[in-house]
Amino acid sequence: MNLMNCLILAFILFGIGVWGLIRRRHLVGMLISIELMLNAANINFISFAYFTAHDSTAGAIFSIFVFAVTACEMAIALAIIVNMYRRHHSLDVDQLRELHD
Amino acid sequence: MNYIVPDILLLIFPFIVIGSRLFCSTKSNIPWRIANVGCIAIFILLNFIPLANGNGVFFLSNWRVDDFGILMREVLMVSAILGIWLSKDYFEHSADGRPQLHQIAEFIGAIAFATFGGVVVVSACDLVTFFLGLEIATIPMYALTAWNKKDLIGSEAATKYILMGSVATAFELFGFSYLYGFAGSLHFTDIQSAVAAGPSPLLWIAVLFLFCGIGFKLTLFPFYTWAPDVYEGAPTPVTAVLSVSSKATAIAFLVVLVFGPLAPIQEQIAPLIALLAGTTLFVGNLGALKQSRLRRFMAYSSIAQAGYIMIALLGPATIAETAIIYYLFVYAVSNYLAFFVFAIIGHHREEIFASLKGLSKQNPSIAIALAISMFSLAGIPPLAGFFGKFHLFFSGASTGHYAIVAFAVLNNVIALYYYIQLIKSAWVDEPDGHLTPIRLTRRQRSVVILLSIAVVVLGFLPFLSNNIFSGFTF
Amino acid sequence: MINDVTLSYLIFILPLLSFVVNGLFLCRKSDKAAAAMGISANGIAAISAIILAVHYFTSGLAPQKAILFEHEFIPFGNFLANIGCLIDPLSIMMLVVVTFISFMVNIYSVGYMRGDRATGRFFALLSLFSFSMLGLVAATNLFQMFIFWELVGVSSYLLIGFWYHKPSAVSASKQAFILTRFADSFFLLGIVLVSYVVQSFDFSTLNDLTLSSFKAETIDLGLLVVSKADALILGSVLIFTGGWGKSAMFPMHIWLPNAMEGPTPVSSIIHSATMVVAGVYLVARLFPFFAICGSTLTLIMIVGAFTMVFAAVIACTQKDIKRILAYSTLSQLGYMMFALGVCQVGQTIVTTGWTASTFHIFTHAFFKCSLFLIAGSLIHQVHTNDLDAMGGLRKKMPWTYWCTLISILAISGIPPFSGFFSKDEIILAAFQGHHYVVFGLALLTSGLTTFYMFRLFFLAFHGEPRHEGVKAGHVHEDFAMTLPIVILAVPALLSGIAGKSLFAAFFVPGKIHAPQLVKLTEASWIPFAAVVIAIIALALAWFFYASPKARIAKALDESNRSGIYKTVYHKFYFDEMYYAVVRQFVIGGIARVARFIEDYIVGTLVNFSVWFIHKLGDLVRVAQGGYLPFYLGTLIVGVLLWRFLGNLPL
Amino acid sequence: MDTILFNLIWIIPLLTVLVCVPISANHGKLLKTIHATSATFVLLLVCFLVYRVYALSGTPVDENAAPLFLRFFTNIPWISLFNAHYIVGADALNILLLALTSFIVWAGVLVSWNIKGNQKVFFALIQLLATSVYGVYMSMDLVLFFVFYEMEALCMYLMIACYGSGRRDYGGKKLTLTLAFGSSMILATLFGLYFESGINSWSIVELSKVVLPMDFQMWAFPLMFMGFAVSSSLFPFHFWSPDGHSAAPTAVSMLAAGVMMKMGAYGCLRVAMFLMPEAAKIWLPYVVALLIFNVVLGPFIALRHKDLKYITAYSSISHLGLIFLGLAALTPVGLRGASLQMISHGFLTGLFFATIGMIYERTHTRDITEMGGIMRKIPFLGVGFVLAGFAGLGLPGFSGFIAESNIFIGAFQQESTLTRIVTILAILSVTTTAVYILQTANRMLHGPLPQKYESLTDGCFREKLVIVVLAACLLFIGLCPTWISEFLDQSIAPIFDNISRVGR
Repeated sequence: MNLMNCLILAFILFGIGVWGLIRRRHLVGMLISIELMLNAANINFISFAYFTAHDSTAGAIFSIFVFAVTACEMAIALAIIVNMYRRHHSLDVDQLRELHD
Repeated sequence: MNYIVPDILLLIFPFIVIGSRLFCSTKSNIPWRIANVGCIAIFILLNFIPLANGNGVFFLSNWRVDDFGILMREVLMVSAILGIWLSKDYFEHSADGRPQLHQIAEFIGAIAFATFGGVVVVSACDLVTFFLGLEIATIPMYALTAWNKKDLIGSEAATKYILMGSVATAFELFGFSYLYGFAGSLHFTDIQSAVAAGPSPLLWIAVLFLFCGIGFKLTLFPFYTWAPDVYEGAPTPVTAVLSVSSKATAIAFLVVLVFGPLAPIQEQIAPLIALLAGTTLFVGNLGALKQSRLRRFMAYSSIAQAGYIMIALLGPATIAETAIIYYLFVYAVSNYLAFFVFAIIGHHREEIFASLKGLSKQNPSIAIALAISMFSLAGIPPLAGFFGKFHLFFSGASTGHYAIVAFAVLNNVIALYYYIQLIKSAWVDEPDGHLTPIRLTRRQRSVVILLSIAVVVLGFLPFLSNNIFSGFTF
Repeated sequence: MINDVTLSYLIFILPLLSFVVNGLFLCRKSDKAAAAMGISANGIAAISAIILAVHYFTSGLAPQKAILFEHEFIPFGNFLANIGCLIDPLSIMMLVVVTFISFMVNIYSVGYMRGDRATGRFFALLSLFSFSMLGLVAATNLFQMFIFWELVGVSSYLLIGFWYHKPSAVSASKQAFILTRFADSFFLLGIVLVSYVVQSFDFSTLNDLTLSSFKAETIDLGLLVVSKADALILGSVLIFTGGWGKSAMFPMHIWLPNAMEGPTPVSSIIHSATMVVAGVYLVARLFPFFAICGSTLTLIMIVGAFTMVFAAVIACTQKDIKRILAYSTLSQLGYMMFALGVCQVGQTIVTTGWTASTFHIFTHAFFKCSLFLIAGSLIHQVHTNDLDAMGGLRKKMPWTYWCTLISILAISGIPPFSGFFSKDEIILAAFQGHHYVVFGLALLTSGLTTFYMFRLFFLAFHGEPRHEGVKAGHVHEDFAMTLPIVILAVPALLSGIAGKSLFAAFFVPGKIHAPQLVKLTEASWIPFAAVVIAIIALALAWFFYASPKARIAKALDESNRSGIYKTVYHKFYFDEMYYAVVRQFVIGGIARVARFIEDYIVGTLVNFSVWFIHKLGDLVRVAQGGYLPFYLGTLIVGVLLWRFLGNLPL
Repeated sequence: MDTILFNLIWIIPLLTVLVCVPISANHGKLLKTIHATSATFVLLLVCFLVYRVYALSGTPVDENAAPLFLRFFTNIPWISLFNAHYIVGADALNILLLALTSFIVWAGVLVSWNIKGNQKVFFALIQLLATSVYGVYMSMDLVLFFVFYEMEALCMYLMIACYGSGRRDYGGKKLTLTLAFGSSMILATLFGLYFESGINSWSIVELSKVVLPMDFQMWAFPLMFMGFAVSSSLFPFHFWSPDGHSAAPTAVSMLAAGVMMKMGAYGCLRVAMFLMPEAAKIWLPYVVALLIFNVVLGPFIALRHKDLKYITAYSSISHLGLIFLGLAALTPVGLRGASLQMISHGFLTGLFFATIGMIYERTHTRDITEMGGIMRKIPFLGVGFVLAGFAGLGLPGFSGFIAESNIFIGAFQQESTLTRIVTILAILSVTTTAVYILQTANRMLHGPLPQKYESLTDGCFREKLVIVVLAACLLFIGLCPTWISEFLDQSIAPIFDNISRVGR
């Protein structure tokens, strides 16, 4: 249980998030993958705070802020997606082809 | 003390506006009037603040107000005021064949919040505040994009925007986390000293992720892909605010970052900045070549402008900050002038090139205003845009990056080409019958005239540039 | 007090004044006023020229050179181009000839141009021409000479094309200008080259050169590097090329016959008496310089001699009266040219040719001018240039008839008429220069000359009238036209006898830095030989065209003739060749290639670059497909891209 | 006092525009009168200043302006952000070019009296264009210079695309974009000049005192020289001018060919060669190779064209090639010849386009094969055209001859082999010029008169005035070249001194 493992874990989590983001066709699924990526960042903060950083409270505080901010962001995102569903009657990203060159 | 007053006012201002809805009917003009009064008051107040000659003033150890911050506030306020003016018509009748907007108070509130977010970014001096500022600036934008609930493309644009934006946020956070891990602290001064002490792979990963993250917000290559769709899908005033305010915020973020914590390694990241700038402006110019819809066209043009702005980051701090501020002022004015013209067109016709036909015959004044704004964006002297670009290149060249400057300057030719395309459709093409001449309201005319004069004189009248920036020490 | 300087100013100012006044004010108002202006101006100029000449020759000043006035025109760094008036026997002689003849022609034009639409313009242009010609002959340096050389060319262009609604006249004027211009471009190159080597334009400097001083340093002529001495020789050839074109020597001769499309007074002053001898004058003026570049003189001799014979042969077959005269002018110019050429004897120089040539310029001016004026009045009466339509004019135009006889005897070199003296001196000079071929050709040509001139004479004046107008007796002599003819007959008759001693005394080319041939072979039999040949030719002409049993009709129709005759009659098809070359090679060849480069190569490159940019733009817009997962994919690409391209030391 | 008047030169046109803003476009007559008056006033003003400069010659100048002997030297801080100053001054060269400009602008206002379309905007644009050209010739500060230099792109496109004929949009775009391309090359090097010089100044006078680092000069000079050469249509970048000219309205063609194309050559001389002489000495002998196209092939292309404006455009291309030949000579005579050619070609091409425009107004065609014999109907315009033609083919008595002889003699003094070859070819190709000019004049003016042109009317007083004035200028320079040569030498000498500075 050392810093490097935590970083690797975080990086894998981030990678999974990106992978899901690109693979998923469902908007909610994509939002969840984004959540994974954000949490990967959180893990980084916590682990840095625990192992190396000289003011270790800062990292924890930051991750708490992140939770808050992500919450609002997701709220808005879900609102928009709901509206989206009202208009298009589907949550499939393949439907989002109205706007293009 | 008076350094903090405008920020506090700006913080409570949106609550007042939204609150005013409780006391008046939906249709009434009162919120809009209040908004005007408030914004202009804050802007004037900002102009009364004496510049602090380089060294910032601190509040609670992590709220710094320095010259760049103050001037950035002014830019943001200008953008907000113009955005509010621009949005007024869209709440009175539908435009561009799309349903009309509602709840102007909340709309203005959102714009104000976004502006405040920009203020937070420029006055932050630790990563938390920094991150919060960026989010406060961004999240209202998502809402604004989706403001038109009944609009199909609006909701699609919002969806794309928020997904991409959240991913960008995730990238930034990841970068922040590594930066924190590298420096062991969130405070800029500590990070700067750590960076000066000697970079490490952690730092470089952080830099990479930070630049990619902000690349979304600043629409750098290849992260600009969301911009055209969102700019087209969003309501026109939102597009204008996006193209000015959120760009200003993003570039402020980079300035604070590059000349703050990362200042010691500016030399090493110069190639990265140069590459980002070059590719972005090239791709932006290429994309704008064959557009037929005005908002999408403006999207590409603003992508290219972002590339030009990046060049300034290559220079030394004072020159670069001056250049960026100056350019943002000029860019805000020219861009808003263009958007006002489009709005006037859009209220009667579709917002496409074809509906500009014969403008010079039917409404010469609008055609002239359009030509002025386009030539200014293309950077043709003596209009303000030229001096802005000149200053950006000046900053880039001052550290000897002639190659990228030359490349950017050559790209100006392509830019001129597509701006001329727009002017052509307004000036050369014959009017077709079913397009009736446009009648301007008094507000529209006065705003257009005001902005046109501003674009013409802002550049070469020396007293402006001398006084506004006298704070900077050369 | 009238001194030489004021006289010389007068000589130049008056024609210029007449040009300006006529051109700007009188030409639209009144033809009479214009004519009066032209005549009076040129008349006073002529008188003052004669006074100047008399004073110059009697005051013992001759034969030194003198510069009456000189003004700075353009300073070219370390050497100047001046405008001045140089007098020596040669230029004085030319001044007199030019002013006098232009005076005559001005008088003549009153009659000839009567009733024309633009008489005022005509007089204005005549004065412009005489002004430019005077400036040319009085030039003190090459640059001034070139300036007036060009002015002479343009006034000739304007006068040939005077009737600009006649397509033939227009094309003739264009051809004349362009051909001379072509030669002048070489002249200009020669001037630039020589002035670069010598660092001066002045004739005095040029005539005082010795090649030996230039052997040492070399000069880069672009493709080849030569010594400055050779550069000077090349320069002399280039300068002569200018004269070559202006005097219409052989390959560049075709413009002169075509120039006969212009009004006849113009032909008489410009294309016989004065302008065309400018080439000869140029060589004579620069003779010491040409003498040190010996090989050039040989070239001059060959060109002159060939033109002489060539033109004389063609003249024998022509039927257009003015063209006959034009070809005879060519042939006489050939005489003058080769007379200058024959001065080169091996390595030595003999100057008799120079004197003879200048003498011939003098005499030829008078009789050829009067011949043209006569042709003009004939044409004016019978309204055609064609000998077919003439004949039997002797009774109707007695004055003209006798003056014609005088001039024709003069040109045929029958003593005591003027041509005899000058031409004999030329032939003698050829003999003394041991150029026996040229000598023979000259003798032959004098015979040919006599033949075609008397052919013209007999066909025009003798025999039965072949023209209704003549038959009906509408033909009469116009006073204004006959007067100058009669006046000109006098010098045509006397200038030989009068001039001989004068020329012998004063006309020497000046100091020459080349070995002189001292001992000259005497050949007193030559004049007799020449006269005999002339008389035989006269007899032949009489037999063919005037004798009782001459069949004029048969002599005149060129059908059922031999191929050779046809070839000669069609001037050896030279015009056609020229057109072929110009049309096919220049316009069709070079110009088409140039246009091709411009339109296709350059244009294609430009269009390609534009197309390429547009293609790139399409690429960008293809990526913008509106497909969200693709957008998200760009993010990974971007991160990797900047990780590797951004050369971050990771 | 003179200084104030001098600065008025570029301010007056601007003020005229401002004055005309409130006047409605319906008062066409009033507007035109105002513009004509201001143009005439500027013309007189500039002529007076020419006299003043000539009268002042020899007297000492402001020591800041000493290296160039600039009169009316003005130096005011302008934009402190990048240290730009408002520096203007006049020496013989640019005061004469200003005079040329004022003449052409005046003529341009007069010939476009009956222009179709929104006259208010058109005349305003002409005045703006005039401002930019005046500014270019006056300014001694690189930023100011570039601002004015680039300004014309703004006016040019609108004027050609809105008021032109034929493929006006295409021509306008081609012209504007190519010029913008050139000026972008210039802008890129300007920054180099500022920062590499080590004195952080935009002032031409100051920069001329320092020797820029050689490695910088070696890449900056060709970039800047070609950048300027674009607007003077040097070979690879000449393609804009035929299409642009043929599409443009008369006045714009006059201004473009008459003065705007000189701005490039002027920039080459005053900025590129003057500030980077060492590189100039190395590069120019190779640049002349490009002139083979301009000078030798240009006339041949004109020979193949039927459209009057194309013919004139290619003749301009060849004449401007001669300017560059004079510059490349790098000798005082050659430089003077180049300056003379700038002025003389300005007048003659102005006269060319003016007469062509007037004839086009009457015949409604520019195809010379369709015309013929109209000399009889419109003798005045015809004579004007023929005079311009004579000046164009370098006939003595007209300014063209003076300039060309200077150029030829000066260029022949340059020892380099390539220059010699080009000079010889250039001298020989005066024939080609004669051919196409005479062919054009004959086809157009001479020969039988077609029936349809029986009713042509000769020029009105306004048109005659333009022709007379321009022709008078041509003849004046051609007939008394002495004073103008000596006058020009005052400003050629310091430039040449800088070019021939040694040992560094």
